Amino acid sequence: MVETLTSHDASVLWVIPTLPLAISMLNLFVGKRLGRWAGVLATMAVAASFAVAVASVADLLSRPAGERLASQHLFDWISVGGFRVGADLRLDGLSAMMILVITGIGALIHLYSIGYMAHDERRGRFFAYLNLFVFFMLMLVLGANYLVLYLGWEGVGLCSFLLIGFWSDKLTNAEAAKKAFITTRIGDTLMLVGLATLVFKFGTLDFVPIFGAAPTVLTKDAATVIALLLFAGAIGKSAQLPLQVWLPDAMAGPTPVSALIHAATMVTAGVYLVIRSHVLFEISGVALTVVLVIGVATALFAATCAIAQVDIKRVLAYSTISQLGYMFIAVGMRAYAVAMFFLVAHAFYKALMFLGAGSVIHGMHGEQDMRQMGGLRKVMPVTFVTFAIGALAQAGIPPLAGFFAKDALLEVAQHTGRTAVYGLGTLAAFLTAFYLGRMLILTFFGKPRSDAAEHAHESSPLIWIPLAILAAGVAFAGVLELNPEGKLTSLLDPLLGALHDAGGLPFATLAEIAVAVAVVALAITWWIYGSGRIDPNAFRARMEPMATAAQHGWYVDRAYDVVFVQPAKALARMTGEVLDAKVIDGAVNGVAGLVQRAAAGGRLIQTGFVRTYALVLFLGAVLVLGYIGVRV
Amino acid sequence: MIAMLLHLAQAAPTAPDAPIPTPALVFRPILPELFLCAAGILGMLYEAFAPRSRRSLHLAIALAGLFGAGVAASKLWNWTGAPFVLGDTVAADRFTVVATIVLVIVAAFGCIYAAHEAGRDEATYRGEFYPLILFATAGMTLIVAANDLILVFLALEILSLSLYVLTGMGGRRSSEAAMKYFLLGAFSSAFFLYGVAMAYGATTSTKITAIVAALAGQTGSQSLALLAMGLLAIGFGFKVSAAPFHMWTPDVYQGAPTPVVAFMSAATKVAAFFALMRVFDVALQPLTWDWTPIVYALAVVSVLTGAVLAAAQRDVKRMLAYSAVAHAGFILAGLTSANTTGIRAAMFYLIAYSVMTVGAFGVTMLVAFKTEEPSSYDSYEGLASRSPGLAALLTVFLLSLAGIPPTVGFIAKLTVFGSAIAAGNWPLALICVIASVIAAYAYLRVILRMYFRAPRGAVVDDTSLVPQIAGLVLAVTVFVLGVFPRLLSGIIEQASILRW
Amino acid sequence: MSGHVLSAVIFLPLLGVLGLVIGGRQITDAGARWITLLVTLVTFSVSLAMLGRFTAADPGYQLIEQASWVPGIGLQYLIGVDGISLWLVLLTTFLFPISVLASWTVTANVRRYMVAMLVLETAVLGSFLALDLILFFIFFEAILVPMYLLIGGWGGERRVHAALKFFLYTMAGSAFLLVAIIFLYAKAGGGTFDVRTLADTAATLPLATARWLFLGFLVAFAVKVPLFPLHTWLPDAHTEAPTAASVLLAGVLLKVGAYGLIRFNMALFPEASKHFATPIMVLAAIGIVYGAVCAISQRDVKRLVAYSSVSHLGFVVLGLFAFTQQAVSGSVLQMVNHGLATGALFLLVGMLYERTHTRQLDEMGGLASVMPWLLGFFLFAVFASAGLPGLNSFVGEFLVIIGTFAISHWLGVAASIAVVLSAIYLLWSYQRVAYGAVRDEHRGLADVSAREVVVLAPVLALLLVFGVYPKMLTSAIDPATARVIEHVAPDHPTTVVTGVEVADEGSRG
Amino acid sequence: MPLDNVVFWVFAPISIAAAVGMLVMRNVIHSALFLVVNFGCIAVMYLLLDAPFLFAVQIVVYAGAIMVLFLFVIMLLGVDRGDVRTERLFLQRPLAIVLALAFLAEVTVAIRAGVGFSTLAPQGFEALQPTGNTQAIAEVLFRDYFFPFEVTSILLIVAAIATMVLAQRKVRAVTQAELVATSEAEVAS
Amino acid sequence: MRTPIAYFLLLAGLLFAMGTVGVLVNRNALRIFMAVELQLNAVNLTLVAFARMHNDLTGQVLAFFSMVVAAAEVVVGLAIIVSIYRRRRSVDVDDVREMRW
Repeated sequence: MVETLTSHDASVLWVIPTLPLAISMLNLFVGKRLGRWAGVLATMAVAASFAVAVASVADLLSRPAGERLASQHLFDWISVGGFRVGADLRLDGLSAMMILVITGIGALIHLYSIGYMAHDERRGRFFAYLNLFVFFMLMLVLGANYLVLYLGWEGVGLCSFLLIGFWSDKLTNAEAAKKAFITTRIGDTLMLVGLATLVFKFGTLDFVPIFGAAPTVLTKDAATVIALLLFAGAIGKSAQLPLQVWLPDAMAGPTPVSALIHAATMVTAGVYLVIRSHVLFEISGVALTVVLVIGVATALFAATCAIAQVDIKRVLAYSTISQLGYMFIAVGMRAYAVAMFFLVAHAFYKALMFLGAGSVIHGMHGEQDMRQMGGLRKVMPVTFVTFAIGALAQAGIPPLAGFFAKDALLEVAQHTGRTAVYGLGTLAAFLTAFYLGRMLILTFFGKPRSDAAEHAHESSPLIWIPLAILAAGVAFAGVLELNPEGKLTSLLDPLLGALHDAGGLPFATLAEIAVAVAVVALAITWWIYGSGRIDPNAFRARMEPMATAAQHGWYVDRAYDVVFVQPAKALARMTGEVLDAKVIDGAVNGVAGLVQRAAAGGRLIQTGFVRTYALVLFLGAVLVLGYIGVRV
Repeated sequence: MIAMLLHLAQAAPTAPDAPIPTPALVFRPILPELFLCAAGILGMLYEAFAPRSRRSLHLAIALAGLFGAGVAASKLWNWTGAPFVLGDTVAADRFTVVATIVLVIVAAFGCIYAAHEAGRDEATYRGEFYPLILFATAGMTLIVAANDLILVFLALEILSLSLYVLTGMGGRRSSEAAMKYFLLGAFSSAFFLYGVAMAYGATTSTKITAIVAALAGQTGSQSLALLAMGLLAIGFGFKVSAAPFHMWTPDVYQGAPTPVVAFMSAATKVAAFFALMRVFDVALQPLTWDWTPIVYALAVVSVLTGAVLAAAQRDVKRMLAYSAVAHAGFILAGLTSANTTGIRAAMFYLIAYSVMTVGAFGVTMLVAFKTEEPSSYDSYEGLASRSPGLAALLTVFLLSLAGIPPTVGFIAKLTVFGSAIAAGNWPLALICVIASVIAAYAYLRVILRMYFRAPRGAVVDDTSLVPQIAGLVLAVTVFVLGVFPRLLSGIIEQASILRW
Repeated sequence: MSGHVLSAVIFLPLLGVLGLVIGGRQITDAGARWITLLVTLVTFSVSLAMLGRFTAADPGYQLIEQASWVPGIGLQYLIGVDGISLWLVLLTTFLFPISVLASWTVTANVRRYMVAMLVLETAVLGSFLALDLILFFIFFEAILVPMYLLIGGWGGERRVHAALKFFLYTMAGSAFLLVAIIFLYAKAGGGTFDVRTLADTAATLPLATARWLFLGFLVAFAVKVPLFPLHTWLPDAHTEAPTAASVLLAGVLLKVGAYGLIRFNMALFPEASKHFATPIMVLAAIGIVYGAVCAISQRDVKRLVAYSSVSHLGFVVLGLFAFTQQAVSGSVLQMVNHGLATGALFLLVGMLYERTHTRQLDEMGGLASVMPWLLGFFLFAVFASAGLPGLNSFVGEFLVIIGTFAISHWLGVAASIAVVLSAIYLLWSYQRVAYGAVRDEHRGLADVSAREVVVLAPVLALLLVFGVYPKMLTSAIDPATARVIEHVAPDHPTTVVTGVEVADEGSRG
Repeated sequence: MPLDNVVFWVFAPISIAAAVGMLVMRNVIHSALFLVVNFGCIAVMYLLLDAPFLFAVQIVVYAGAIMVLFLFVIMLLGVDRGDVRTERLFLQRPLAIVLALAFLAEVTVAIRAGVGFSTLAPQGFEALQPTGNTQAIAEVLFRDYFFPFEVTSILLIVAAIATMVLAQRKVRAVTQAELVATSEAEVAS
Repeated sequence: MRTPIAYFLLLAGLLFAMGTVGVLVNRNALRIFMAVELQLNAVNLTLVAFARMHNDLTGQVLAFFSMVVAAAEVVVGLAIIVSIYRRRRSVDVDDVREMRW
């Protein structure tokens, strides 16, 4: 699968990331004085980026399929010996989709944030971070080599850290931020080793020569190693098993952050990375299987966790993890276009749901516990409707975007003979519909279960307008994909190649099964949570201890704590306080002590008795003469 | 006085009608000694006949004598006469000239210090001090010039006897110091004399040039010569305070009046080492392979003992005494290379050491002079805030002693280590550098008390101008010679050739 | 001979010392500060003039000044600059005015303090520029005294202990160096201490001798770097040193050690360098991980940064002995970058300490809400130090990793572990300082002052600039390191390119 | 047995015995007297070695002048009541004796190697000094050792000055308080 | 003369060694000093013996010098002892150990 695109220079690519960067710097240093303008400027910057992005993509599309690659060399970043890395940007189908999502959805979330953060004193800084994030995310997807990608990769991690810990006076938020950064950095480190391996094998990090030469240079094993190392980075960033633990905690950040970073864009970077490097994964083959397995496992695992959550944002967090698992399933099956469509669709509906959840939380004065909600559909109608659209989309109800994405995925699984994947995928779909239904019902239906719920109010237009736009997107995006001619993902074809379809159950049948599963799941949730015939609490009690375990992510966190974190901390303490202070430094001080003791002891020879002095003198004399005696 | 006059008469040339032919009397090579003795006798006469002698006049006489000696010595630089004069007992060479000039300068500093200290407390003023310093200096210059072991011995006794008395000229502790110094000195000089006897037994002569001729020509007795070498090493070891013959040093340095210590720590070492070089590098040159191991061993023991024990001291003078032991070791390390390289290294080191140690003791004399224990470390606490000038001076000297560049101490260490390594003794050099680290610790202990501690109570330092200027001169010398060592090394190069 | 710009750079600070000493007590504290600042700034500008005269493409020594000094033993006043020392010199001259400005709050014995600073500057610059072994050694040893005084005189509670340990440990190390130098001089012949000549004549030594001498040199520099397990003086010294001294210690003093390795060990004993490369690299890799692990467990923020230096300097040594172009250039780059990043951290920690009067992480907390700007800067420096791409440290570390990886996969991986560990200790410490509830006594602390902004801004700006455009540095470093590698390991792969013909233009279209 | 052999074997043991006596006597005066005896024996040895001038000088200067000076000082100080001879220093005596024996052994080895135990003095010593021993010595002294001889004068001047300095009462006598302080310091240690 | 020279030398060596012991074991400064005198005499004997052995008068001259030195030393030494006695009322050297360590 050798890349054969011819590229052309595009001199405006740099504008796309630079706009948010510039405004970010402005907000960072004078944000306080800008007041409410900070948000407006930030939004405008991203919107402008979006406009440039649209123009660039349009330009790309206007070219023949074989020439849809634009690149721009800014300057040499690193240049040592024969090794050179440029600050190079590139725009192709894959990055085009990504930048549209990033800037498009990003702009909406910025808009939403103006209202959401209106009362926060430090909103200047908030928007600075948010814009900075957009910059790094754009660098990530626009980078023409792995190092620029890595720059963006780490940069978004930084912004994630900053934004999760934005309300840092609460220590748990800070903990969550740190955990997010460090956990993802474990993956990043392996990815860095992967980059080193790439340099070792190819002498460069540029995509074009690497992918061009990979089939001839790499053996299967080498490709497996590199692909898995890169995938490790993806696992960290996309919160897949076993590094999923950070994402639920990351919900500590402001909700727009969750929507932008932890749903729509950053967490999907892993998917992007794998698709970008698909050449390497395909040479390996094994690596793709690993991706697939991890994807399936994560999709199921996270779905089970989502069912038991009581915090509305945590439901969404686990749901995101699960959905990302789906995307990796698609990637693992080499259905890159499906994965990308899934990514785009997910970006829409998950952003929508997060923002909706934000609206709910806003209305509930910060309450996030679904057990305290109920009946909000009456007081927050717009939020309800848009949120429901998002949920139904994810649950796979046609004709919403999610339906098409999931359906396409399951179809590929079925059609490529991966029955197990298909079965587990469907099971996960069932669980997805179940937890979404549960969330929807607990939040919006029934009677208010707290004062806050009773006195909740609809959010301001500034907040619900973006919701509405996103809901519209969710509703109609699927249609774009339906159209066989103007398929959204057709952009990708020249880049990724078409998929081999082995055939299987007809599409209509599969769609009916999928819808049936979703509807059944929703019905069950209605029966349990909405109908009033069953006491949900008792139901939960009967499911113990499973329910609590699931709520706590099956205690993976705690297990890590016991198995890795605490021993590591103890080891660090041992090293720092015993090995270093006592043994190594002890040896140094021991030598010094020895000299001091010798000195303290030696000075006692100087007794003050002149006869002792004479004796020592004479002893020396006898020794000297003894030597003479031997010589004689 | 009558005794003295008698001695003078005795020193006069023999009667012209005597049947014994006297050797040609060439006085120029011993002119420095004559100046010194003349000034000494003049000082004694003044002390004896003046109702109340004045410090300034004593000092003037002494300085005049020293100056005269220095000039006389420098005139000898281009001496073209016989290399050995006065019956071959005195060598007239540049080696002696350098030593003489260094010695008279050190003595001048000693006199200035002494005059200053006496000025602080008239009760301690002794007019005999200056003549004794002059006689001691004469003994020292003679010991360097001597080409005859018996003359070495006589000169050694002159300087020793003078120093015993000078040591005892202070307060309560100085008499203890004098007694210890005297008893051990007499003990060691017995060994030295025994060595001279053995050398005579081995070669039928005590003349250095004759000994080397005898030994080189295999006419002497090898084993007696070896015995002589060992015994002489003991005697010299005592004088240069090389371990294990160093035991007197801490007590004497601590107890003796500080100007005396300043003088003797530098001058004795210079004189004894120069004499040692003449004896070992000339007279015993054929036995090089036999004596270098002894020097090696003494060097090792000295540097380690000196450095380690210096680190445990709580009295500056005592610490400097131990450091003197260590420095003796460093010089011995340089002398393991039994040729001009070693001689040059040792000469440079001795001169450098003289500058540093005279300076250091000079400061010691000024710090906390009114307290009971002026040289205890406690008196140095907070010196930098009390008297920054003194602290800075002492720091310079201590760092130089520690061998930190760009001071002269570093260049000196460099030359002796270089000499040791050139002789193939790199383990010795390694031991020496490690010892110098330990010694550095000892010096730093003082420096940290001066700079990093607060002063204790109301301690007063003597911040008079004259000794501080003297110190400043020495400190500048430390740096100048550290940066431009060739000012000295050029001279040393020309003076390091010993003829026989 | 092309003027005396290098001499001017070295000795200008001494001129300042002269002024301060001669001026005596007539100079007020403020006057001393301004004089020193002025002198260091002038030195900096002269060093910029040096940069202007430097030819980046020339791999050899430039701007050489040579004069006989002690002809008897062939000692020369011989100084020169190449691509390796160039940036270290500039780093030094750059950090000194910053440090002086950061020392504005020193109120005790200001004049003495400033004298020590200026003497230190001369000594460090001399070390970087000397091409005569003894001249180098003189400057190298001369560093000890002013640093000793700075730590011991203006440091923390256990300053005396730390100062002594610093002095003696380093001096003990250089003891071996001195013996080795003299031995080399005695055995290699030539009667000179000129590094350039000795590099040739040392090749005539027997292998065993050369290896022993290499070890002698190594000990001295390994202590200075410091290389595990000879590092324990560093945490003590850093912790107790006053802010400016910490900055300079981390910023330039440690570099003298690493510089010594590349300038002397490799130039003089190429065979031994290769012979011992593996054990040294293993020690360096251990140091990288070990320093980071130790840093995690620290409670004292300065100690933590000190251990992070152990880790970061491990990268430098690791890269130097990998002998690939990327790794060696990366190491040199890392020297400069670590100087800036850690320097910035120490500056910031110092500012925090001046306000909170504690260095204990447990006793801070929530400061981000009190001093948002200060903590913002701190965070910036933290991420620079943690190797965030786009900031300076990343480039060097990355180059070292890829350069090492080509030689030994496992060492490359071991070095990479530090990427995670550094995130752990740095972020954890930042969290404990910045986040959480504010202590009552810390409410109302002032944010950065204008002076502090002036101190920080240039350093932080460079963190970014060198992260984005390191080529500025590498274009001069590269030829010089290539020459070193050529000397040490001519048969070594100097680039890591294998297998593929790199389609240079293809990547850019 | 030749006369000189007899004399040697008579006086050598006496001199050794006298030396031992000097070491072991409790009373300092007795010790001094034994030392005089020893010096006398050594003077006899000088005679055996054909050094009559030194024989005379030995008797006059050593036994006559130096030892008298010793006795004078002993009397002056009044320290003739017998010494405390207990040894308070650890291993001082055994070490002293062992080391002295070792020293003697070393000297013996060297003498044996350098001179030989049976080497006799050569003949013709008298021929060197036709006008007598004293004259001959004078000739050597004033010819070869003229300058050292002059130098002894400085030595004697120094000795004279030393005595003057040390004997002068100008030295502040120790006060009672200082004595107490010293003894207290002793006790304290 | 029929007595081997070595006998004189050995006797001198023995006396020197005994003098050494005397220095080491005596606490009385005067005794120590007397022991030193014994050492010097032993050396003189050695010198004279060597003079005889070499048929050379120099040794006797050297012994003469040695006596002069001994005399001077005695003068100074006794003066020191007297002055010590004046200060401390004792000639026991073991009492004089204010300075140590």
